[in-house]
Amino acid sequence: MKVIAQAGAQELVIEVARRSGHTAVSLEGRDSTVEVSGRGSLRSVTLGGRTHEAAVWPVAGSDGARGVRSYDVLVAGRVVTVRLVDPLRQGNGRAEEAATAEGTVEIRAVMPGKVTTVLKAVGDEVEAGAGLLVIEAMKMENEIPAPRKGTVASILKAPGEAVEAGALLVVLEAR
Amino acid sequence: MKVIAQAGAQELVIEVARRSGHTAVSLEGRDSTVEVSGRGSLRSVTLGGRTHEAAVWPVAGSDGARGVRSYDVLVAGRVVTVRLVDPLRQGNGRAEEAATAEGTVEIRAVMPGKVTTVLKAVGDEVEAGAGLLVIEAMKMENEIPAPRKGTVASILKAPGEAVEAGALLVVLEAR
Amino acid sequence: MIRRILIANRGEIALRVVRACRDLGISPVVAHSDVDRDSLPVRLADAGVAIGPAPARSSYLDRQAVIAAAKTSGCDAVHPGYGFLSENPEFAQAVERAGLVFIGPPASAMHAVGDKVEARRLMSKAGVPIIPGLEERSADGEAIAAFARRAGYPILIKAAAGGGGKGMRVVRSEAELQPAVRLARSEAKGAFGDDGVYAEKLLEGVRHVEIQVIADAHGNAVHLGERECSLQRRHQKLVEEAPSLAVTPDLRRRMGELALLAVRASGYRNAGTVEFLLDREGNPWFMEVNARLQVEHPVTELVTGIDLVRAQIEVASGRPLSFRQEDISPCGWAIECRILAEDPASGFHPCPGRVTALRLPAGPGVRVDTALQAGDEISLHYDAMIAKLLAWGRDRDEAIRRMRRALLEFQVAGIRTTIPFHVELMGREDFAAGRFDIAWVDRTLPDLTSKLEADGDGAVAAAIAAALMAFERSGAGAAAGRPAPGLSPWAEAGRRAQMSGRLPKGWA
Amino acid sequence: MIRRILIANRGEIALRVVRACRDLGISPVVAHSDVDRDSLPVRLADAGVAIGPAPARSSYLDRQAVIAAAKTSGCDAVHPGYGFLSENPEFAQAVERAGLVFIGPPASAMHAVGDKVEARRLMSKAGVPIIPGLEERSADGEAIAAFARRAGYPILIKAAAGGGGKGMRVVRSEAELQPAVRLARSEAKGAFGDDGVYAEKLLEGVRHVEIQVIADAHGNAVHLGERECSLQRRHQKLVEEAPSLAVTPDLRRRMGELALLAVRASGYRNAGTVEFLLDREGNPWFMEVNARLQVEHPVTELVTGIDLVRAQIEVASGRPLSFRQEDISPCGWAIECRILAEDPASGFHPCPGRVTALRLPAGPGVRVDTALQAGDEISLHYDAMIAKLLAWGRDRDEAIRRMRRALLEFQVAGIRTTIPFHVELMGREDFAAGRFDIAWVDRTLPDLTSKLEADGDGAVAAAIAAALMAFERSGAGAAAGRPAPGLSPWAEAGRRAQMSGRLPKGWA
Repeated sequence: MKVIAQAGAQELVIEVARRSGHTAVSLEGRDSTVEVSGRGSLRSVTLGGRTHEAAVWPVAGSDGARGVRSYDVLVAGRVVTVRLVDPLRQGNGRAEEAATAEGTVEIRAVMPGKVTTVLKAVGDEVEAGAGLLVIEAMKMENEIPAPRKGTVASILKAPGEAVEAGALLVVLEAR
Repeated sequence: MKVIAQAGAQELVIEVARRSGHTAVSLEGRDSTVEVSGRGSLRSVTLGGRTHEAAVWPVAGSDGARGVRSYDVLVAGRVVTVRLVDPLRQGNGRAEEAATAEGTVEIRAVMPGKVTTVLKAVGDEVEAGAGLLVIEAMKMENEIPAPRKGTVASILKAPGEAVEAGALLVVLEAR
Repeated sequence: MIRRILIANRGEIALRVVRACRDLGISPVVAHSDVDRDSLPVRLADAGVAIGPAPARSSYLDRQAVIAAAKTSGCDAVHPGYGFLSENPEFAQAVERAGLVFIGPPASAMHAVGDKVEARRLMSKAGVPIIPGLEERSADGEAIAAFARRAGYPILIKAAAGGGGKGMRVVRSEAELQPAVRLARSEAKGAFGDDGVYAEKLLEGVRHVEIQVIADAHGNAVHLGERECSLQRRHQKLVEEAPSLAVTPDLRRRMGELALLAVRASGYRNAGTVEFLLDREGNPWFMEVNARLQVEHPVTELVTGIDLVRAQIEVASGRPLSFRQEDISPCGWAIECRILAEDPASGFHPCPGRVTALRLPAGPGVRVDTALQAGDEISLHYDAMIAKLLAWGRDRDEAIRRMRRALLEFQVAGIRTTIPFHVELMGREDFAAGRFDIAWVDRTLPDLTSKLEADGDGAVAAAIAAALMAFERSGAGAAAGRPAPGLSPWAEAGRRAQMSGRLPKGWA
Repeated sequence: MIRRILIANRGEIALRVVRACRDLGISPVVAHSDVDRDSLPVRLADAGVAIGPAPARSSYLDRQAVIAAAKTSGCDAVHPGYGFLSENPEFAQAVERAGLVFIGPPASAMHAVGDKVEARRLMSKAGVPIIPGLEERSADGEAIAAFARRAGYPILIKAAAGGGGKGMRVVRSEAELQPAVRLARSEAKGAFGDDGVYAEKLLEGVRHVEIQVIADAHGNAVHLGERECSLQRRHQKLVEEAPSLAVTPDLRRRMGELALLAVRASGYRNAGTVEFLLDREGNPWFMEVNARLQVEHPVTELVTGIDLVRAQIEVASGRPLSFRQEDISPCGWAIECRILAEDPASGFHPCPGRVTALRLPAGPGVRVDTALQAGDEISLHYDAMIAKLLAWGRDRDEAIRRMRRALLEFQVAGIRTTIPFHVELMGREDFAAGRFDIAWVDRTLPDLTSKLEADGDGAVAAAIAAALMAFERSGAGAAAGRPAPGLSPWAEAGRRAQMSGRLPKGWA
């Protein structure tokens, strides 16, 4: 298996295969010895003689569409999202960031939770920073502000509705 | 699945089955509510409103021969071997304890290890308690004594040989 | 004599109480919602009793269900932990009325200190210095606006009924006032079932320093020194320590005496905490009494050696305290980091989900209070705190070093947590020097959270770990022993090369 | 300045040193045999260096391989842990000759105290009371036989070069003497590479009490109080505690001074332990000096707050001790249980195998020093100790209660361990009252090990757990949702019934 991995500012070609019962890893573009051990989500990766312990898991909602899969990795007390791109498939992952229509702004939930209050109505003109709705998550209420000045074009959630992270909440028509 | 379970002085008929996605357990002969949770080797068993945490694993070398499988279980800081007997198969587990030929005594390894020294030769007459051979395990040397007076009939291991738990070491002809 | 305790809580604090019960030879029973059935505290208790579905309002906050669970399971006492019903005097009263011992302060004392406005009046009368604020709980936003105009902005809006930062808002101008009152009221209602709020002058450049107290039914009351809790994000404590760099032995004695004044004024019994703000001149100002065990109680346990939950149970049993004021002499330094299922790199947004793997830190000076097990689902229904990581050292420097080591050992897969934030914090000079006030974290947050992403070799190792997981989840990874021709230069993995030639040049 | 340390050991002590390195900002590198490649200390170190195959003689005891590993990996110091090469003066010398710092006593001091016969001569001269014994290491069994006739049986045969019970045999009659000498010699050779043995009069009804000492290169030497190590099976320590019920403050001071006499007489530096036998009249008799960190060092850490491994590294770096004698005042009580992969119900026979699941205990006052991870293979090649479980309490009673709680939380699947033995021991009145000497465990063993089997509801729960595992491993268990007609009365599991009707009668 060969993938292009993007992690922070790094972009690397990684190949993984089974060889005589062991998993072998090669790192193109780096003249480095790679050794791996561990199983499942807890891995040990030795690079240039230095061992790094890593906890790795698939990012929720990363479904492999367009040949891209994302993983979150906790390593040495820091965390990074790794995007693995299948070089054999077109549609590079960067294309995933679909552009929204000119002049409209989509406000999405950054966390899962439950809508407790909708503060605006369709057609309302709002200033940047004005509260649009309130989402409760883990016992805290969070007011979701308008990222810029505009007119509320549509509201997709009602009070009491549960929302997933990334769910579309409100569409603003920017002015 | 229905089994006869022998644990210490207890002998019980236990039935286990899947029912609407859950594992259901019934205990015959006991008017008791059984609830189970946990996975793999770490289990929680609630009996008559009291929860017991149990660590369970198959006893090495228990191969299911004669319809008997043994498991060791650590529960509330104590340990017990559970013998599960398949009631549909003959050869009750107790038959496993094969009798040795009249007058001969088999000396078996109670632990795995390595034979370091053989102290007797075939034909030697030995007193009860006399050392027959020495097995090293976990850095300690253990002298294996004759359980009774007799003549060494055969020695099945040589110095340097590794032995498994239960391996036959020496046969004595009792006098 | 208490023989069986119903623990009306969940997570690490339920487990903490289970352990205290075990130490005392008392049978622990844990009340749990449906989703917590297989949780560690339930498994390690003698029994679990289901009290309702996941939402707290239908289970952990359902007084009737909790009391019925205690009665049905043959308990003679109830420990409420913190949060949920712990500071609810009606619950405490209902427990006692049901013939059970409530392990906490008497309802009357809880009442006296539980309403923040009442408490301020009481403390002021008892001679404890209080922060200027509204003398009565406000029915509407107007009274708050009037107070703000009088005292000057910034002001702080607080829930009258609760603590822990819930329903608390800073207001810096009149324009912000009414939305803030609305939100605070709504949060207070949600958290404490009471939407009463009041206002105080916001003191700036101050520290949050609190005193642990415990009192028995025989007139003995002891304070166990202070906890430094200034490291807060939006009024939520993130890191606590004991002792405080800002507290001299003389100030410790004075604050301890003030805290005991508060205890006596309210007829307090059992464990509680008197919270103060400490201004730049070292003057303590009474904030509130938390009439329960605090989340951060273990830092006090680590420096005093006192088991606070054990002491709570003993006091509730009617026994006198097993220690006196002169037995308490804090030793060494303890720090607690609250590990939350929140992503510090994205504004601390909640990260519910399944924990797929877990490696807890350990070693000298490290204590982890957690109910987390690999496979657990972190639910949106409850608080985001998944673990309290504690480090003790002979001095503050040793405690910080051990905390840093433990944070780096702590591995959690499946959800993002605040571990990277704490790693960053422990490395900060301002933290090492003790240069912070209660606004420091909020002020420094953009900088504190700008370096949480792995880079360099860490990012490369992360990329490899991700590729390995992707490989194993693909068909190719499952099949073992298949030759992989044409791939080079292969490093043989799963087996280290013997030493010679294994280590690359430039290594030393 | 030490910047990178090669840890020439395995298991919990390797991890212990890794953690101390982290706390000091020093880079830890772990030398490991092939089978230990994926062990926790190797994973948590900055690097691992393979030094040979599993048998210790070909890896952990291979001096050249260890020193080469240190040089190749850019280390400037070597920590030997305990066992293996830790008390080998030739190794210490070779390390220093290679330009590396040996974290332990100088070879000369190790030599002076390492040979037990030499040490006795030295101590006797320095005024430390010694047990009657052979004045010189015996070349043959004849000298030992002569001594035994002179001093009277019972006598004790000991390895001249080592400690830890290896190569030690009690001889009660002339008939037993020669086989015992042979076995002791062979064990000594295996464990220390030196088959020299000597003999001492066996004192009976005595306790094993040892004093922890540490000395720097600047003439400072401090003792850190005693450890009570009388609970031994066949001279192998099973449980240790600090302080000892048998030691008064005055005796503590006297024994501390004797230990420091021993330190000065031998030119000792770094951490070490002076072992004494304490007779019924409270007289200490010098036994030997252990020129290394002891397995049981954490009980001293828990009551003094001193990090002994950190202190070892600081002293080896040439720094003066960071504490003085007057800073040491033991606080509370600490107990250690050695958890072994041995079956106490069958004569403590070794139980190697794979650990399939693991739940480590935690909570207030509990520390677990272990490198064990679920999935680890316990190898026959090494010592059977898989974990050290430690409990601290304000007093001995609290420490015992916490230890018992922690033992009951400790779950290991896949191998039998000594956990049931320790549970039984912690419940014994003689243990609670401190009524034991070094022969107590051996004397009481049949009784102590007669009740380790689960019975009653525990056995029923065990049977159900076994049946569940058998079911899941069968075809039937894999298929979900299949109806199971004709089986009754089924209790619905995997889901607790709601509270009403859930709890059987007679429950309260």
